[in-house]
Amino acid sequence: MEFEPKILGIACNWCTYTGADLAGTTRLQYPQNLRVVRVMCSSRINPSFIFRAFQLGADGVLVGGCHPGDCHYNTGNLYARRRLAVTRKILEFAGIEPGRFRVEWISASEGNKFAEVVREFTEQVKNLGPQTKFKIK
Amino acid sequence: MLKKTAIQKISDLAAELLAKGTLIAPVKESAGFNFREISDSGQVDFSFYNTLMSPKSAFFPQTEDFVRYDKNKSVLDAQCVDLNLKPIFLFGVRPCDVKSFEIMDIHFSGTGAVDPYWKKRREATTIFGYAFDLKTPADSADFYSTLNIGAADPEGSDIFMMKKGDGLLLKAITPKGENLLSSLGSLTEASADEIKYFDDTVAAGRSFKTRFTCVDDKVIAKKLEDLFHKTEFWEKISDACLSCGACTFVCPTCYCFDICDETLFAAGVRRRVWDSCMFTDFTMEASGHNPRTKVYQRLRQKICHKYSFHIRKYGVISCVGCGRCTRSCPVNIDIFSIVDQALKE
Amino acid sequence: MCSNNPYIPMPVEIIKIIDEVDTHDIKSFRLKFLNKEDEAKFKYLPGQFSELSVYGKGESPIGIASSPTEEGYVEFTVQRAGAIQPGLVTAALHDMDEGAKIGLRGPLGNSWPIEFLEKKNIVVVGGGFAFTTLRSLINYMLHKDNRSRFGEITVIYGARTPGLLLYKDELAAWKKRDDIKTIITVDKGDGTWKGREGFVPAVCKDVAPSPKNAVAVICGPPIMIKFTLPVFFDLGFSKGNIFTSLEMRMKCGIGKCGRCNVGYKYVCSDGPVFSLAELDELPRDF
Amino acid sequence: MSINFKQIEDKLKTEARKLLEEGKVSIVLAYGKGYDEKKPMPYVVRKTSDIENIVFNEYCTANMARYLVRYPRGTKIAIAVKPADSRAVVQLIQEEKVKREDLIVLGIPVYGMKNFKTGETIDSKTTCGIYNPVLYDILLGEEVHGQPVVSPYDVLVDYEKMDKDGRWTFWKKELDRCIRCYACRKACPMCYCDPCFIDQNKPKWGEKSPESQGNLMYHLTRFHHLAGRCIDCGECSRACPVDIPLYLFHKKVAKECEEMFGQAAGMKIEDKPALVNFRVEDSDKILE
Repeated sequence: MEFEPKILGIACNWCTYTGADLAGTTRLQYPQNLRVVRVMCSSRINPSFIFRAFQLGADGVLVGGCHPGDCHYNTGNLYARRRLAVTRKILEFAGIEPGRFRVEWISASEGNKFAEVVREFTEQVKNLGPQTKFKIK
Repeated sequence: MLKKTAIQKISDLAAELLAKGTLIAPVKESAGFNFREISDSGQVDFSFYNTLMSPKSAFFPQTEDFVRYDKNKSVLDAQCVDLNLKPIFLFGVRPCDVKSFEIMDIHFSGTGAVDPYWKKRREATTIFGYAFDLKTPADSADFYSTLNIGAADPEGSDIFMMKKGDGLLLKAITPKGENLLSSLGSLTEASADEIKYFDDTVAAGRSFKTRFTCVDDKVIAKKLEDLFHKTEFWEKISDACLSCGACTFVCPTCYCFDICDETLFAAGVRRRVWDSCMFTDFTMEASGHNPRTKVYQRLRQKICHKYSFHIRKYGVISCVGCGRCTRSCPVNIDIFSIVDQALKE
Repeated sequence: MCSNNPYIPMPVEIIKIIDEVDTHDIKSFRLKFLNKEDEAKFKYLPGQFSELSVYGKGESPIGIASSPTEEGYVEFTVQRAGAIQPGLVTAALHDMDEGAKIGLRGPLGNSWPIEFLEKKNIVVVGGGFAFTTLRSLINYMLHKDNRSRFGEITVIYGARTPGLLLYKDELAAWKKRDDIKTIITVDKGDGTWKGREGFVPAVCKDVAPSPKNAVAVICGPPIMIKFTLPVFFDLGFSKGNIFTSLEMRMKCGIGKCGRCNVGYKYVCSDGPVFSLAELDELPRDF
Repeated sequence: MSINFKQIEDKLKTEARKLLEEGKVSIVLAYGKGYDEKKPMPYVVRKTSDIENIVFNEYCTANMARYLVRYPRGTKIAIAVKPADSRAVVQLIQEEKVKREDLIVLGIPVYGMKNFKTGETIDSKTTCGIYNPVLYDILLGEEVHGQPVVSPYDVLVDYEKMDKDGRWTFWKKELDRCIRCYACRKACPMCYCDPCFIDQNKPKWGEKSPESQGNLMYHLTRFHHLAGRCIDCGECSRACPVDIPLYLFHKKVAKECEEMFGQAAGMKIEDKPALVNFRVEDSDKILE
């Protein structure tokens, strides 16, 4: 049986989540491996969410936020950018494949981009195989 | 009954014990020696002074599972975790640590409710005590002789061991030890000379000196009680304390624990985990009230518990002078120096 | 390992939930044992407590609010806790319905000094939510088999508002009896409140129970206790004749886990009930 | 030239006396006698009579900045700092945990300190490897010049060369040894949260028992919380009773932060900590 990765999506309410809605209403096809959690802003994402997601069995984590400059709260995603960059480095140094964690800026009008990113990311995680390092046995 | 073997042949002895049950012995690790369950008889290493962590974990492991449960199911389906123990051989315990088991026995199985986990583990275990080498001076942190524990006291052990040259002498102290010792084929009978050496060493161990002189526990208990409300004193001695839990985790007589429910998705386990009186949330009530918010209050609790409350409650000092807390303290706080200062106050 | 293990809770079922106060954050839970042998073993006296256990959340020490004379169930009055750290167990209990099954460990601790109280006049002073084990004591003493063993009983109970009074039906029933003097007070009444207004210490001074052959049993918030004690000293009660119940963080409830000590006493196994004379010997570390 | 510890100790005593007598400070955070000559302790001087107990020798490794947050705001404090410790003071000022005007910083230019547990010399391998305090009011001793300047990140080379599985095996092995005594966070001058995230029960971030999952959660999150703030004093690793090389991970995160955000922690009072700051022109490349 082909490996179907579990992917956690954390999407900002104002852009990416709305973008995902748009992808849905325009009936764009994208893989079902993504489970989306909505947060009010990408800067609300506590890096521990991501560590915990990997521990609880996520094979990949995709974070979506507004394009820098478009944040509903003006500067939220600019903080998030720095913070998540560090998260990425930490995961990498701890030995998690960097391909399992991705941050994308997707606006509310970019339903296409959302579907495309999910397709691409799912494929990438699929190639990496199951994430076993952090996962609690 | 006194038997002997060569230090080089210790792995033969280990192999024999391993065949009879579980062997817990000092193993060299990156940070120092520690008591671990042995899987390969070659692992046993006798080149240690004392271990980093105390041997209490043989009877009181850092985590002990009580119950397995499933949150989606009824409480009636919760499974109590059973302890299936093979005979345990706790190998190479220093006399001061052996003494700590006696002290912990009073708490866990001697008074009030009996802790079944401690009791069961304790009953399944044969303790191999191991004398300190009297030719090398005691570590600067040790003070067991202050608490009237000899460097080669065989009391409390089932079998007591000591080095003689490159040989190892083993003497049965209890009937349990006697039975075991007579069944071990890798040992040979000791000579009359060696019997004399053994007895002489035990006697010499009693006058082996560590730092500080002997003290009267009743005097300490009273003094600390009187000092309890002298905040200035406690603040002074706790200035350096970081209030981490290193001292309590390495201590052979610290028994505080927390009961935690750890759930992953629905399945979980209720377990006890070592806790430390030095942690801020140790006494935090659900109402938000915390009687010990300050570092000095927590350090005072620790010192008074060991040297005052424990004497009032159980009649003995809850400290064996093994020096582990002092050695592992990140800021060199020395528990007995504090007691010493208190006595001078 | 599973039998006679003091760390393993007994299964119980919640057979009744009573919403006690108008703020809805205090409820009484009536529990029935699911195993007959557990029920037979669970012999308690007023003043003892138990650990209520919800798997996945933890355990919480709660005083037993029912009297041993009430058969077939044990009752606990639980406040939803969590000023700083959320009280996981109490929150979980408050979200439960009748019929839910939980765990129970106990009875734990000592009790109100029943033997000492015999043949004496008893003044029970309670404040707010801390009235639970006092209610147990009062119901125990009022039971027809026990009433003759005790002298006069005076109850002084106060809460912040009329809506925050616990066990309103029972309070009303006690008021009607002539073998117990019941004085209820609230800090501030509402439009419909016809009873006393005023703080407990002031009411105690007003009522002025006689110290002759009398024992005071006091339980309440620290601030109430602080101001009530001097009143009783002035009235002539000795420290050996005033009892109170302490609260500390507890985990095991059997004196093993080491966190609830006040001096050399563990509140869970040597307490929670202490006389003031006993407390005077202990350091003020609570 | 080598460090004259005795001279520094004398100066420390003189300055402490002066400051206390003039009433400029109410406490002096310095080092005092321990139970053994090689085991000095952090020491708080409150009265001039305490001054005789001050010591300074090569084993005085503790970072006194750790104790700053313990005193109520507005307490006038003089603090003895070694080079790395001074960065902690700067960082605490940046984070507004202490006020610059409440502090009198007694800088100690020093190298060749020794770990009192192992006797090893402490250099740029386990600490930031600078020789002079970045902030001081009074310098005890003379500035050190002419010592080899080694990047504190050189020690990382071997670990960066490892492949991801090697790194995972390494960190899993190291972190599994953790006994959760929390000496690392308590020794850390930047760890002042109350309560620490790991002690919270709702949400419960990690298990309390010292097993892989809880240890991993605790340490990774702690590394993250110290990103851009860790001043690389190495105290966490020295405090660790089981010798987990936490400094390696902290160094790695510090290095990445320095490369990405162009600032090292605790160097300038005017800086803002890197992660509570941003630049619009930060590149998205850092996310790749």
